[in-house]
Amino acid sequence: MSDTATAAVRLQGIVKRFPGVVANHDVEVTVRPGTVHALVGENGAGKSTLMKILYGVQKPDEGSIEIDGQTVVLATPADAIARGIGMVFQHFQLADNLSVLENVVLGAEKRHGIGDAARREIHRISAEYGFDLDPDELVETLGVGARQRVEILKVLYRGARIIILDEPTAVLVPQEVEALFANLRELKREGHTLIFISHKLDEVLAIADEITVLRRGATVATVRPADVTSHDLAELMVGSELPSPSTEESTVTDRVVLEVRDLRVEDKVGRALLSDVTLRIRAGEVVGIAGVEGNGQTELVEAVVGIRRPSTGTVQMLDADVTAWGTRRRRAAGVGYIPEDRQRHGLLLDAPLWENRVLGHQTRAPSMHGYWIDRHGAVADSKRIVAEYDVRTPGVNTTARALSGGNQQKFIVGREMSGDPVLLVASHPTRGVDVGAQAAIWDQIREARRRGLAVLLVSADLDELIGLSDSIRVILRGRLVGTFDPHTVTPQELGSAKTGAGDEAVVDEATVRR
Amino acid sequence: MNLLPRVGVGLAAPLLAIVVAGLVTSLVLIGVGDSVAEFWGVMFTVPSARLTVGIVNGASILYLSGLAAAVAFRMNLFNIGVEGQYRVATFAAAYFAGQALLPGYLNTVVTICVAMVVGAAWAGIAAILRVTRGVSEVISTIMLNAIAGGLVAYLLRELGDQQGQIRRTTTIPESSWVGGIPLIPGESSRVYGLAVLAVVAGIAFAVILNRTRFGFDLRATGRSETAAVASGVNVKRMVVSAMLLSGAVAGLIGMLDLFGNSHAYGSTIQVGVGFTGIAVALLGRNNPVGIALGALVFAFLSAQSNALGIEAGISPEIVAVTQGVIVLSVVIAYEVVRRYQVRIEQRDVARALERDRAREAGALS
Amino acid sequence: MSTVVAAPQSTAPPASGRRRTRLWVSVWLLVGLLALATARVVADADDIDSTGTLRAGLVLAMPIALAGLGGLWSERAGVVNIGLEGMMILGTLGAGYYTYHFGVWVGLLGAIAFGAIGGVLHAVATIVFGVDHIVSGVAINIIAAGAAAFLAEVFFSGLEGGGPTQSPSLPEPPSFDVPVLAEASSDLAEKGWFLLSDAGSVVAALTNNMSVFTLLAFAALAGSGWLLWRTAFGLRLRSCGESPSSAETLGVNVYRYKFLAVTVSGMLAGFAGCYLAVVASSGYANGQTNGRGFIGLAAMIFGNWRPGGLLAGSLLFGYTDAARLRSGGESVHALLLILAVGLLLLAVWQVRRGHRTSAIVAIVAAVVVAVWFALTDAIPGDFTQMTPYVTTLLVLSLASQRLRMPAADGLRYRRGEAG
Amino acid sequence: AGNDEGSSSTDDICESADGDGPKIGLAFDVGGIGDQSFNDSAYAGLEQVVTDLDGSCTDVEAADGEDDAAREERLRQLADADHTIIIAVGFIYGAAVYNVAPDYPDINFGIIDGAPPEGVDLLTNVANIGFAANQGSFLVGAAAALTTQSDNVGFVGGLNIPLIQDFEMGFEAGVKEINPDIEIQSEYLSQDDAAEGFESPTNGETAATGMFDNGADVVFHAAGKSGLGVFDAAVAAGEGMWAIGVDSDQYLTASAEQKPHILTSMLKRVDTGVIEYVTGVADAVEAGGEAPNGFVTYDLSSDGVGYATSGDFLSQEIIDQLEDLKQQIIDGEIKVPTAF
Ligand SMILES: Nc1ncnc2c1ncn2[C@@H]1O[C@H](COP(=O)(O)OP(=O)(O)OP(=O)(O)O)[C@@H](O)[C@H]1O
Ligand SMILES: Nc1ncnc2c1ncn2[C@@H]1O[C@H](COP(=O)(O)OP(=O)(O)OP(=O)(O)O)[C@@H](O)[C@H]1O
Ligand SMILES: [Mg+2]
Ligand SMILES: [Mg+2]
Repeated sequence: MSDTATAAVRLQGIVKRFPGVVANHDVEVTVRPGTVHALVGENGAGKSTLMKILYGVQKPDEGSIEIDGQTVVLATPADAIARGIGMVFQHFQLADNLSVLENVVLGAEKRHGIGDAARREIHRISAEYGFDLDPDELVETLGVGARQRVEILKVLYRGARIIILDEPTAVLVPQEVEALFANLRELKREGHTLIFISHKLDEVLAIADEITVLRRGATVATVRPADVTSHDLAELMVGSELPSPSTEESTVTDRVVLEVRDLRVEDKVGRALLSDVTLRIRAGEVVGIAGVEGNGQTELVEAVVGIRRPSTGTVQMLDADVTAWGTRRRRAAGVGYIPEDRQRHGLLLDAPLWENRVLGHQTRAPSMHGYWIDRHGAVADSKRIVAEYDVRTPGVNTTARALSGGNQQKFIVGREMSGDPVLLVASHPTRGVDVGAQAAIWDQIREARRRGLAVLLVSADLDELIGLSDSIRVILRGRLVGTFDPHTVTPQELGSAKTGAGDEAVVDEATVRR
Repeated sequence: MNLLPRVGVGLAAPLLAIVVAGLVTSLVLIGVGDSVAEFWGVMFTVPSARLTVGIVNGASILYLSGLAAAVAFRMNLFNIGVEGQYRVATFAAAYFAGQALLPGYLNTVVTICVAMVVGAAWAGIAAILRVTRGVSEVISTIMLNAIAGGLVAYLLRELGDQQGQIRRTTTIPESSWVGGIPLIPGESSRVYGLAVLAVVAGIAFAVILNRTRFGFDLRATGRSETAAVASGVNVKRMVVSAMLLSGAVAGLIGMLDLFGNSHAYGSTIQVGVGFTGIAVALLGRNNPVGIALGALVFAFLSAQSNALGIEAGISPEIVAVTQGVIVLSVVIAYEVVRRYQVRIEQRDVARALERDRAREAGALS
Repeated sequence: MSTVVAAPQSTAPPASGRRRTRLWVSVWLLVGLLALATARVVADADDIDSTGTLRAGLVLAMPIALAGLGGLWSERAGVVNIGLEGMMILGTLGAGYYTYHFGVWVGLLGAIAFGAIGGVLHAVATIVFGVDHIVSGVAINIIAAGAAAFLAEVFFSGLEGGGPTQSPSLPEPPSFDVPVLAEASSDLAEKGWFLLSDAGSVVAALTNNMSVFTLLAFAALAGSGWLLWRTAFGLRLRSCGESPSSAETLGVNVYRYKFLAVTVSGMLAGFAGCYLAVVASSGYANGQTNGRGFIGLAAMIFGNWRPGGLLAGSLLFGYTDAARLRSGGESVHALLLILAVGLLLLAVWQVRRGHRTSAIVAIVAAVVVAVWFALTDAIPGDFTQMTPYVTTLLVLSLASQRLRMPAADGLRYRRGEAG
Repeated sequence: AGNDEGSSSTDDICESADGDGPKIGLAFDVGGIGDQSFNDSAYAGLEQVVTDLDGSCTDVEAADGEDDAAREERLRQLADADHTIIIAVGFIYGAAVYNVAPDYPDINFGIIDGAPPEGVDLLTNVANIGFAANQGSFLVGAAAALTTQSDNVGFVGGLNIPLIQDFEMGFEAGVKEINPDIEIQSEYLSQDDAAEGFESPTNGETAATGMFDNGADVVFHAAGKSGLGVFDAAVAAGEGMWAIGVDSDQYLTASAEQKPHILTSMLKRVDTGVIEYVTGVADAVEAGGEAPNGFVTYDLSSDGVGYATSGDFLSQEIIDQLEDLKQQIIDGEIKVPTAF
């Protein structure tokens, strides 16, 4: 690049090592002022780490940072903020029990205080960008879209000129993405510099002026969107061809494994989280659930697994009415469960792997012998999973915490597929898993399906849904609103169905969530 | 891999803590002008045979108390109420045994069951309040301790007998007493016969916790309530069971002295064991062997401190400082060691990963 | 933005929220007063809300409130502080030593400094070393009790009127009467008029012979409320208890705020100890806190981690404690009447909400209490002694589900893990 | 040796005394020297008798909430350290002494307020040293009744146990003896918790203030350290409001502020008990007779209990009446009720 102007941000030779991993290795990134610069790369490529270094959350082991041509040392986020850098994190950094106002002014109280002046300023920014946020509302009452806007508001409120957005679109519906992009373009016009991270390559191509690709912690290339296709980008990221899930011939049988009828789930104060959900899955069938996060997927999965009690409706498994059964009994009857949050729901992080093998299988061999824990059985079977699912670990006595996220996920999938489950309830089974492992997991699910496994698959990855499912149901505001044939549907159609057929106004997720 | 150094640091932690506690204690003594040499001289006197027996007895009682607390702690339930459970249960047991409804050792056995049931019931109140009303067990058990005191005092007044200055329950018939075990030949004082209860409870604790489904569920809930729920654990039921179990063990604490020494419940009952048990459990990291060591350390310090006043003119209260500092420095030391171990472990994982990568790379070329 | 989402106007501006809170407080005060007045007349228990009882209640409540306020500071910054009891013990010792040698004000500072030592210890263990908060707190309680007992012997043996377990009598901080109001309200309280005299008692208790320390305690409560909820400092501190990682990403030095908060927590506990030793009694004595630190914690939870709420909880506890210590049998007996009526109202409310089982439980309890009231004239000491604890338990079990603790309270926090 | 100020001096007599007379071991109740009441009184006796008999001594203190085994161990250590006389202060040592004494037949044990546990026989080397607290309380009750202007007096007990109830019953009888119409308010600070009962001046003050508020003008306490709060309450209640101390002559140890309010104290002469017992044992050893054993009760007749006149608040007239009552009790004309 032959810059004429000074770079807004120049990262040179950045190295960051974590115990056991080199997250960044000689990374070089130059961001020109007033542009949108995208960072892409696989999970774990080191994007977030690099941005945290730029924002002062973490210190680089080597390398230098230049802002507007000046070499700087950023020891804390406060230093970065003082240099006009703002960051929207991959995971929301909001205090639920504080108001929008408090979340926004926190740390920047000097600008307009914490009272009415700040309130006015928030109203002003909110109006200017069409954010429509009430400063006095508690954050916990907001839906994901609104939360994302609060995050951006926080950055704008601080007068940041260089704005980092780490996967801001992951939780947004297409309309919200559009709105966000409109905001970003507006910001760019006003002279802000934007650094944008996304796994959605079409988005990247649509918004970015320049794209830097990271692979295994190192920069591989910096390209212009006009010069590449998303396929090229993907190859740069992975270093090889992308695998894609594709269903072979149908294995659906007549035997109904799961039948959910007229299910209604309410929250504490009696508002419906799920209503009139009726669903049937046969042996050998994969039913995919598509929907924007927060529309009742979690509740549906939990109701099927028995963690949540429905207020009305029935759940039937094979020939038994299991509505009144607890999770233990359902799992004993052959339900495998891959939870969406693996660290919170799938693992005992401080327990060794072999004990994690027992988790969820406390009633069944090989990890149990009647009422007694069968340690040898559990250890042996853990070793089998480690080998079959290619879990990278020194041994089965290692604690789960020491494994990387992808390897944790592989272990969970291996565990839930063992013991020949009749029904697998899988939430985002390949989230945070690298491409190789992703393909392996898809193969395992397909293989099991062939043997007659029924699968309830919830995923945000439309390709995964289309590739694996025998039928796709769309969930919106707690109701199943449409059924699609994966052979004919396009991601675009699904995308608009998820948001209520496109022309309807976007639902205020808050009413669904709470 | 590197198993040896790991075990090494595991042992280093408690030793380090004891050294730190010793240093702090010495500093305090120097600060107030007491003789450090005399202090350690007394504390490190080899205990007499009789005192050894006393230490074992004290440790047995503390061990049960520590176990009671640990059962709940393993599930992240903070049962601060062992004290109250122990008092209510011991009173009920003493009263029941004193009625002599059953002959001989049958009376003993049934009484022990009564104590466990009553202890469990008292703990159950806190459990019920927690699962139905969401009341933090930390607060409710503290309140229940105070209430237990008043309740027992009332019952003692209503049901007890007057003996000289003391009110006590009717003395247990001699046929139900449990004789002592001669631990050291030629020594007349004996270890409580029911100290076997501590041994049995310790083994049961270890087996149940590490080998059974219930134990697994309990530990899983303690480690991650959310993961436990997803694995099919009914957390409310576990809260109730763990508290009941904890209370039942608390009920055993008083049995050693009741059948082995005092033979009645009176105003001279030992108080504060329940609280010391919490410290012992923490010291032993809620692990059956660790608690035993913790109980011995505490009992040893208390027993040796008795002579401080007689021989060195130092107030025995200083030993409480030693005990507290041991607890605090042990947890800090463990935390430091834990961080170190996590790092070792992650390095191992990374090495395994690198090896794989290298192999892949080798296969490609 | 292309699609404008109409967010529901759900929350009113906070100003009116505050007004509503104030309204509720007044309503509850009135209801409480009415209940006391009725019970006084019906059960003929004059001491139930006499100026003396209320004043004693106030004095007994203040150490609890201060300890609770210490807990509030710490927990608002995300550190559970069960070591309050120990810090309070250190406070009583510091108060004893410094007040004896240097007078009331240095004594107060000494107590605060001693409490702060406990706070710093807790902060180092939990924040720097990431030790479990409860474990550290328990250890601090043991250390403090031992150290106080040991040092008391060193400090006070040989002083005239002192001994190894107690300090000599200590001078009291000045106290004052509010002019006019004090006398007028006392006169009114004497009259025995329904409701009016009861209100007079309340005012008289607050205006007569008010210790400067009590005033300071109120100032600490109000000041903390203002500092924590109305200033940038407070916002930062609270954010450490709600979401330390977001605070970190916004440039807040979370360690510093947590450390500060826990230290202040220890200082307030030290003040609580000072109040107990100097105002509520007349010197240091071993074991005089007797669980008040824990009660303070309970009051704080009861008060939903808010200064006003914890004051209410402390007053409830202090009042019931005073009532049982003064003409206990009679006063607590009269309180039964209030309890019975309260339970009855609860039952009605539960019926209206459709909770049949709870309603039945409440009705049965109400009847039992009412019968107990009717059949006796006084309550045995054993039961009056339990009153404060039973009351706390009862109220908590009714209110716990509405409580909301700081979201990151008790969680371990490490820098650099945000995002 | 003086038995007033000396009691709270740091120079413990046991650190200096090394005479050849009896070697005395004294095991205190919780609190130890400096409680300005029970333990101090015992210490005062020890101090005097050690000086008088040119003996030596060791004193040790109990820990809070310990069990019988710990008390036993303490006594055994004293015994093993070759003490010839061991005195345990407080009834809580009862069981421990009776367990230890049979193993040391050559050592004489005395228990203040002691009694053998149920079913255990008296031993020839154990003396249960008791005091007729009810008799002394009777006299201060009479003093209170003769002093009160409002015909309203109060009693604050530490723990609701027979030992303390005995004070209450005597006090009540004494008041009623003078004027049956006097109202008596009574409150126990705790039912079961020694810390809350005997060691909480706060609670003592709250309870006593309640009594003054409700019209009492004399309040008698039997509440150990909590009694200091009773004195404070009297100070706060103002002039003409009285408190009555207990065990030792508390006027002597009270602060200058409190002194004008301490009408009298009910003396439970633990010091006398200690002196008499040790002298008795020493005499017996010398003369070859039997050492005091069984129940040894000190009452009005042996000056084991009484009332104090320091401060001169009791007029001669009242003292005359009290002396008269005292004689009647000694003569058996008045039977003072007891809790035992
Ligand atoms: N705090 C940490 N401690 C140790 N290792 C870490 C830490 N944070 C990240 N890593 C490691 O650094 C690597 C890079 O992580 P990073 O979060 O930057 O990836 P990413 O590119 O943002 O991935 P994703 O797309 O999943 O967000 C990861 O593989 C992880 O192993
Ligand atoms: N807070 C932390 N402290 C220590 N190590 C951490 C921390 N967070 C992550 N790690 C390390 O980072 C790695 C996992 O990070 P992360 O969960 O981001 O993995 P991932 O990028 O999803 O994994 P994968 O490479 O399988 O996609 C592990 O090696 C883990 O030990
Ligand atoms: Mg990652
Ligand atoms: Mg990332």
